[in-house]
Order: sequence, then structure tokens, then C-alpha cells
Amino acid sequence: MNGISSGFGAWNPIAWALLFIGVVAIGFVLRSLGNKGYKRGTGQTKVFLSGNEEPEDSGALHVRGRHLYWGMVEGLAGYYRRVKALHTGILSDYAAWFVGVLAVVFVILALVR
Amino acid sequence: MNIGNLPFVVAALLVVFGIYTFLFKRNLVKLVIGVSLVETGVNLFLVTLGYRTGGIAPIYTFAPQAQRMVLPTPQALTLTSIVIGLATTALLLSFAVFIHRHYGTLDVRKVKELQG
Amino acid sequence: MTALTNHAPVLLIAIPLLGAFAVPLIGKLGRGARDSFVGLIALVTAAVAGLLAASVFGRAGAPGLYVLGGHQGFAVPLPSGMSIPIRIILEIDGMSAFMALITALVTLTGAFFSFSYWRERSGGTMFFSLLMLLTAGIFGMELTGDMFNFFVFLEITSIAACGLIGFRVWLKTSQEAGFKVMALYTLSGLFVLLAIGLLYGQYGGLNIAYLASALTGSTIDIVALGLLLTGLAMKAGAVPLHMWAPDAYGEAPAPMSAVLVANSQASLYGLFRILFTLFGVTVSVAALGWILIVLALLTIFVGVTMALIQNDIKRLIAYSAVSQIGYMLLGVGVGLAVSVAKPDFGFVAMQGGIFHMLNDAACIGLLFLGSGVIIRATGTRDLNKMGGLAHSMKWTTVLFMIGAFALAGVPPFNGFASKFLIYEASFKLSPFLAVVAVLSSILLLAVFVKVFQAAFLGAKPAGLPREAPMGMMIPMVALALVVIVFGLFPGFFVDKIVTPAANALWYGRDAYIGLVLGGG
Amino acid sequence: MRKAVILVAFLFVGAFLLLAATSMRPFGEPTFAGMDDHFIAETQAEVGANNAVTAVVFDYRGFDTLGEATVLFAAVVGVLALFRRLREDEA
Amino acid sequence: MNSGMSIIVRTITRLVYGLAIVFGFYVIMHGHLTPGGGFQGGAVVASAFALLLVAFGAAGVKGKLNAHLLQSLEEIGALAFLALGFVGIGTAFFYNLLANSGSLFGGPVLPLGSNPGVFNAGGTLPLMNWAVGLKVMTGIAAIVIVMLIGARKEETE
Repeated sequence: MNGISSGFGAWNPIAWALLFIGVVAIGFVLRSLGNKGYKRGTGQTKVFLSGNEEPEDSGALHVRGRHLYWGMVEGLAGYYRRVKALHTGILSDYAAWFVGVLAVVFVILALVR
Repeated sequence: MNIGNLPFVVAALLVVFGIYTFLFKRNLVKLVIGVSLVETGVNLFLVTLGYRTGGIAPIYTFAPQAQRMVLPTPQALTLTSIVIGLATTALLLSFAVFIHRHYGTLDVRKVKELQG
Repeated sequence: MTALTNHAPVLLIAIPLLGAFAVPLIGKLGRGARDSFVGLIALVTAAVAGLLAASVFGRAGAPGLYVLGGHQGFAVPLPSGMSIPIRIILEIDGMSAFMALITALVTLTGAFFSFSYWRERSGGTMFFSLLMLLTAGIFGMELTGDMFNFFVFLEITSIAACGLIGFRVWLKTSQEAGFKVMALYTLSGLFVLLAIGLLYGQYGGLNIAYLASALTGSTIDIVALGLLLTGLAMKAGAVPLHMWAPDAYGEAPAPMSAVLVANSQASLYGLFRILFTLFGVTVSVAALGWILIVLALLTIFVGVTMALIQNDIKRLIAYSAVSQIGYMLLGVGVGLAVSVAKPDFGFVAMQGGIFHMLNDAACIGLLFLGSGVIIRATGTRDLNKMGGLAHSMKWTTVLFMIGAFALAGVPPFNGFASKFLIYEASFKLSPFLAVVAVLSSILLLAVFVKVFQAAFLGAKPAGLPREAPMGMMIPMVALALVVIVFGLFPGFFVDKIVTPAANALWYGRDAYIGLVLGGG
Repeated sequence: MRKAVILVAFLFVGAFLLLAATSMRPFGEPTFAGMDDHFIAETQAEVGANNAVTAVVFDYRGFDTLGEATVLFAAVVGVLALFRRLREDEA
Repeated sequence: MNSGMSIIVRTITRLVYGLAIVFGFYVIMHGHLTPGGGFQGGAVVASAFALLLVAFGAAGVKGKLNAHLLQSLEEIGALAFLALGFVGIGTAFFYNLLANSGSLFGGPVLPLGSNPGVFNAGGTLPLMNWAVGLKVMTGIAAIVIVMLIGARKEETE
């Protein structure tokens, strides 16, 4: 009753949740089998920054919003340049898109009838 | 093309002029005028829909006997539409006042703080 | 009780209107009186919406009528033996009741959130008055069975929404957004009115059911269809007509952004009502369906990629809201494209698209409320200046991430349930559609990972921001509960409320027309 | 270039609107006026008003008029809200 | 601050605005008999207010026309209209409860066909006309006053 089926696939969140709990339990079992030699406060827990010194100001470690996905945006630079060029922020352009879509819809509807 | 349809064509032309104004003018107040033109065209279109050749206003007070009367519904719709137009124009002009206060210009191409 | 149920459709519109008209007078008594009055009105409205939904879904979504002023002379006979209504009627079927539920949920939480959100700001009475007007307008759009009445409520929502967008007059951007959105809303509203005028001139009636029975697919009908389709797609915010949407959602006060999304969904409802019920089979539905699918793919992809590069938290959520409109369009577009042959997967797609409306309203509402809490705590909307909020705002962090995961379609939240149906059904039509949909969902998750990293993680900020007060927390918790419950028990809700709603659009055209005209 | 594309789209829209206007039914002869004839014929008996337009506005389509009054109300509230007196910290 | 227009305009306004208000009320009152109604009459009265504003300027009418008082009156008009809609809810919303019962006070029922008009007829129609008329005249006047004063403030700043 609580699952849904599309006729070709099915989704049951309760079964999924049980599975999820099982997987998490297995994860904890694996974790308990790990190395017992872990000590807090030693070099083992120090942040490793490719051998560089850890900065005093811990705020400098935080990657700010602007820098996230820098590589991806750079990789899609061509796409983003074109899409951003469309979002000019000028009201006349918004209206021009409106009129353009209206014209296209008119033409399609006139062709298919 | 039926020459009797001229009132409809005139209304459609008003709408077209309004859209032109909205697309190609740069002053915000002129844009508001463009919207008003479209609105006037639509109102004119609505009111022409109700006309019956030779009809009189649909009011019985001292009405001539046995006359055809024009349709009342389009007049009611037009009344509603006019008031809506008044309301939108008032709000648009208020926004224009504040845009002028903040940006110091009414040029639509310079009011583009929000982009991207 | 039966009297209340009978009058529920009109009360749903009249009670918020009463609230809107009376709030400025009651506001003179002080803030306590005002808040309790608005809260009472919002609660009563939600209760009436629940009652209406219970009665409609109790009869499995069969349409019902409410005739305004209907004491005599209800109908004018037609030569064909049918008769048309002369008064305005409200016609409520499964889809309308479903939308009314969404609106009640969003406006109730929005109103309660605003009590503490707008406490230290000016103009509170007018703020709540506009909120009530917007609520009444959205309900009116969803319940009416008359084209011109639909237009009137469309304009009420436009004006009230723009009043709210420009409400923070000290921000220059909010004034800019207000002007742009108002101009575009007015333009699209006027095109809708022009289409209504064309149909009235040709067929002499304004009732949706009567017009649906009279349409022939002539040139006039085609032009009217184009105007209605584009005008309502504009108000719903489909790419490439979406440019106003980030401005509007981004510049409105945070709880109002959520209500504006419900407003867009009401326009989407109007679009579906017109395509399925008003035009139905009189035009080439396959072509219309493909127009919707193309718009949907553009909306999904452009919305989510634009969200990825935003640095303003409100604008980021706004672009994700735009992309979610695309999923609804995709589901229903797939259904429309195959609605002549009526294969099974078409109905599944419709279910997915319609279910996603409810899920999207809850998730986006939660995210916008969360962004309101964050902005209030940090005093900035810029993600680059935030960081470390999770140290002191644990509850907000958890609630915000629940909303973000649900919106990105991570199981077991509700967004996944509806997106699952959309993926499966659109794959049947063309694998390409499902690929774009799944890919964009993954990108959406990336978008919210960005928010999580930028705003909540990181070192402790200097002036430790305080957790939101109880008055803001309760509406967010309520929405999060909706998200979780709909995620854990999707089967129940799909059976009880989504299937009647999808039925109403997919099979319900004849029943809708027949109820009004009789004998048809 | 850009302006030319916009102009072409605009001309298409204008052409379709004019096409719709010319293919309307003849001016002055509504094809189906059953609803309006009912209003004209019955306004005195049903509503008791001589003015059929007022009867339509306030009785047959009274709900539209409520909506219209609401639109005006919304505009008044919106304009007054924009020009309201702000708090010190908001300006 | 430059307030108002020339002496000619002011004098004409003094002569005309009372007349305009009376005419507006006439249009509202006879909405169910003659062309016009609440909206039209309200707009006429509001235009009289606007005329005053144009002729005497914002300073000239300060203290005489208060936007907040006007807004309160508008709300009362809106509430009255909504209440008139609720009157007939025994049958349906907007049911014209008083139709053909000679309105509030009893009286002659309207004769059919062309007639000179019976003032006391139309059920709730005249009442609705009054409610809407009050709403429109005060609403438009409030918009005009607020926008005029707001725009003036900008000029002087």
C-alpha cells in the first residue's frame, strides 16, 4: 500500500529504509573491524594540506560559495557565456522572448492543424 | 477580408501598436503607455463584440418600443477590464517613481541590476 | 455540516477576501489583534480547503458545481437539447481540489512564518492584506469554471503578488523586480483576456464547459489557444519565458516567495485545464504535448544550470524552483502527447507531474522559509559571506537539508517518489527525456551541496548567529513533516488524491462538460 | 541582427492577430446570443432593474464584480504600501 | 513649494467640483435605471477630488483629504459589498435576496417593458452600487493623493 508502481518499475520507501538501515549496520560492523591504533590529539588527526602549514585562521580553510564548482563552470564556459548573455535583465528582452515564443507557437499550431 | 470587420481590425491594430511600443521604446513610462495601449485595444475589441446592427443600449428606462438591444455582457466585461487596467497602471507608475528615485533614470536598458 | 460542505467552494474564496478587507481595520487595534485575526482566517481557510478536498476525494474526484446567485433561470436551452449556464459557476473536480490543498498548505505556513518574520518591519497590516488577497486569487483561479472569472482572479494574483515583491521599498532591486514582473504579468494577462474575447465573440459564452463543447478548431480557436498557452506559460515561468521568475522569487520577502511559487503553479493548473478540458481533442494534442515537452526540457536544464552559478541564496533557490516547474510540464506534456492513444505510461506520467506539484510546493516552501531564517540570522543573502551556520543553527540546517534532498529527488523523500514516476514514464516515450531529467536532478543535488558547504559548513562565524525563534520553526517543521510523510507513504497519497486529480484531466473532459450542460 | 529577429517575431504575431480579427464573424451580427438575449429579456422580471448592464454586473456576474473590486482594493493597498512611512532602520 | 495652478483654474475648480460630486452621486444612485452605476459614479467623484488636487496642489488640500481616512472608508465599502454577497448565502453566494420584493421598504414592483423607471427596485442592486461607489471614489482618491504627494516629495528632495 505504501509503495508506488508505474507498471514497469516499483518504488517502496519502507523496503528501501530497511535496506538502508541494513547497509548502515554493515558499515558499522566494518568500522569496528578497523585499526585500533587511532589516538586523538596526535599527528594522526592533523589536517594534511599537501605538506603545507595549516593556516592559523581556520576560516581560511572554508571553501566559499564562489569557488565551488569552479572547474565545472570553467569546463562549461562556452555554454555559460551564451546562457548568461540571454539573461540580460532588460525588460524589453523579456518581452521580446514572450513575443518570440508566441510567434513560434502560432506558426506550429497553424502548421499542424 | 470583410470590410464590415473593420472595428475588429482597428482593435487588433491598437494591440499591435501597444506591443510595438513595449518592445522598442526605452523609457519606462512609455512602456507603461504601451501596456495601456494593448489594454485599450483589448477593451475596444470586447466592446465591439457586443454590437448588434441598429441596436440600442440595453436599458428599459424610456426605451423606444420593440427595438433590438445590444448585448450587455461585453459591456460588463469591459467595465471590469477597465478597472483592472486602472489598478495595474497605478501600481506600475508607482514602481516607476521608486525606480527613478533609486536609479536616477527611467531608461529600461539601465535598469538591469538583476541579471544572470 | 452539509451546508458548509455545499458552500465550501465559495467560502474558500470569500473567507480570505473577508480577511483581506478587514485586516487594515483590525490592524488599528494593535499587532496582537492583527496577528490572531490573520492566523484565524488562515486556519479557517485551510480547514475549509480540507473539507472541500475530503468531499471531492470522497466521491473519487467526480466534478461538482456551485452556482453563484443561482436561484432561478440557471440555463439557456440550446437547439441541441443541452442548455448553458448564464451565471458564473464554480466547478470543482479532483484537480481543483488537489490544487486547493497545495495552496492551503503553502499559504498557511507562509502566514504563520510571517508573524515573526515581519515583526520588526513596517507596514505589517498591508503585508497581510496583500497575502490574503493573493490567497483568495489563487483559490479563485483553481476553483472557477468560467473563463472571464479566471482572468479576474489571475489579475488579482498579479497585483497582490507585485505589491508583495516590491514591498521592501528601501531595496532598489525589489522595485526593479516589481516593475518588471508587473509589466510582464499585465501583458500576459491581457493576452489571456484577448483570447477570452475571441472565444466569446465566436461562441457567445464564457463558461469553460460550454466553450469546450462548442469549439471547432477554426482559425479563431487556434489563435486563442496560442495566446492562452503562451500567456499562462509566461505566468508559470517556463524557459524561455522564465526571466522574471528569479527576480520575483528572489526579491520578495522569503515566506512570500513560497506563496509566489504556489501562484505559478495555479497558472500551470490553468494551462492544464485549458489544454485538457477546454481544447482537448479539438486540436492536435500530440503537437501541443511536444511543445510542452520542449519547454519542459529547456526549463529543467536551463533552470538547474543557472542555479549552479548563483551566489545569492534566494536567487539560487528561485532558479531551482524554475527547474522544478519543468518536471511538472514534462510529466503532463508526456501525458498530453499520447493522450489520443491513452497508453498506460501516459497516465503514469500525468500522475508523476501532478504529484510533483504538491511535492515541489512543500520542498520549495521549506527551502524559502529556511533561506528566510538564514538571511535574518546573517543579515546577508550572499553565499560568499556566509559560513559555519551549522555550529549554532542545528535545527535550521537539518530542516534545510531535508528540503534540499527532497527537491533533488534523493530517496526516501517525497521528491523522489514523483520524479520516479516521471522518469519511468518519460523513458517509455523517449529515453532522451529521462536522461535529461535524471541528469538535471543530479545537478540539482550538486547545487544544494554548494549551499550546504558555503552556508552551513566552515569555521564558527564571528558574531554567532542565533537559531530561529519558535514562530518560524513550527511552520518549517510542519512542512518537513509533510515532506517526510509523503516520501514514506507515497502509495497511499497517489491512490487517494493524485489519481483522482490525474483522472480529472485525462479522462474527465466529458464528465466536466456533461455536468454543466446536461445530456451532453 | 537581434533587432531584426525581434521585429520578424513581432510581425508574425501582428499578422496572426490581424488574421484572427479578419476571420471573426461579421461585425454587428453575433452568431450565438442566447445568453445575452436571456439577460435582455429577463432582467426586469428576474432582477427588477431597468439597466441590463447593471443587472449583469451586479447580479448575473456579481462574482466578477467582487473580483474587480478586489483588484482595485489590491492596487490601493499596494500603492499605499509602497508610499508608506518607513522605520528608521529600513530607509 | 509650488502649490497649485493659476487663479483661473482655481476659480473654475471651485465652481465645478461640487457639481461633479453631485453628478457622481446621481450616477451611483440611478445605476439600476440609467447608464452608469457604482464604478462610473465613483470614478466621477474621484475625478472631482483629483481636480481639487491638481488645482490646489498637495499642500492646498493637506488636512482636508486624508489618505488613511479614505483607505478606511474604502475598506468599509469593500466589506459592505462582501456582506451583500453573503446576504443570500441561504440559497447561494450573491443570491439577490431582495429582488422584486420592492427592495428594502416595500413598494411598487417594476413594470415590464419600456417604463419611466421605479427608483425603489432591483433588490440588492442599489445597495451594491452604493458600496462599490464608496469603494471606488475613496480608493481612486487615495491612490491619486498618495502618488501625488509621493512624487512631490521626490522633486523637493
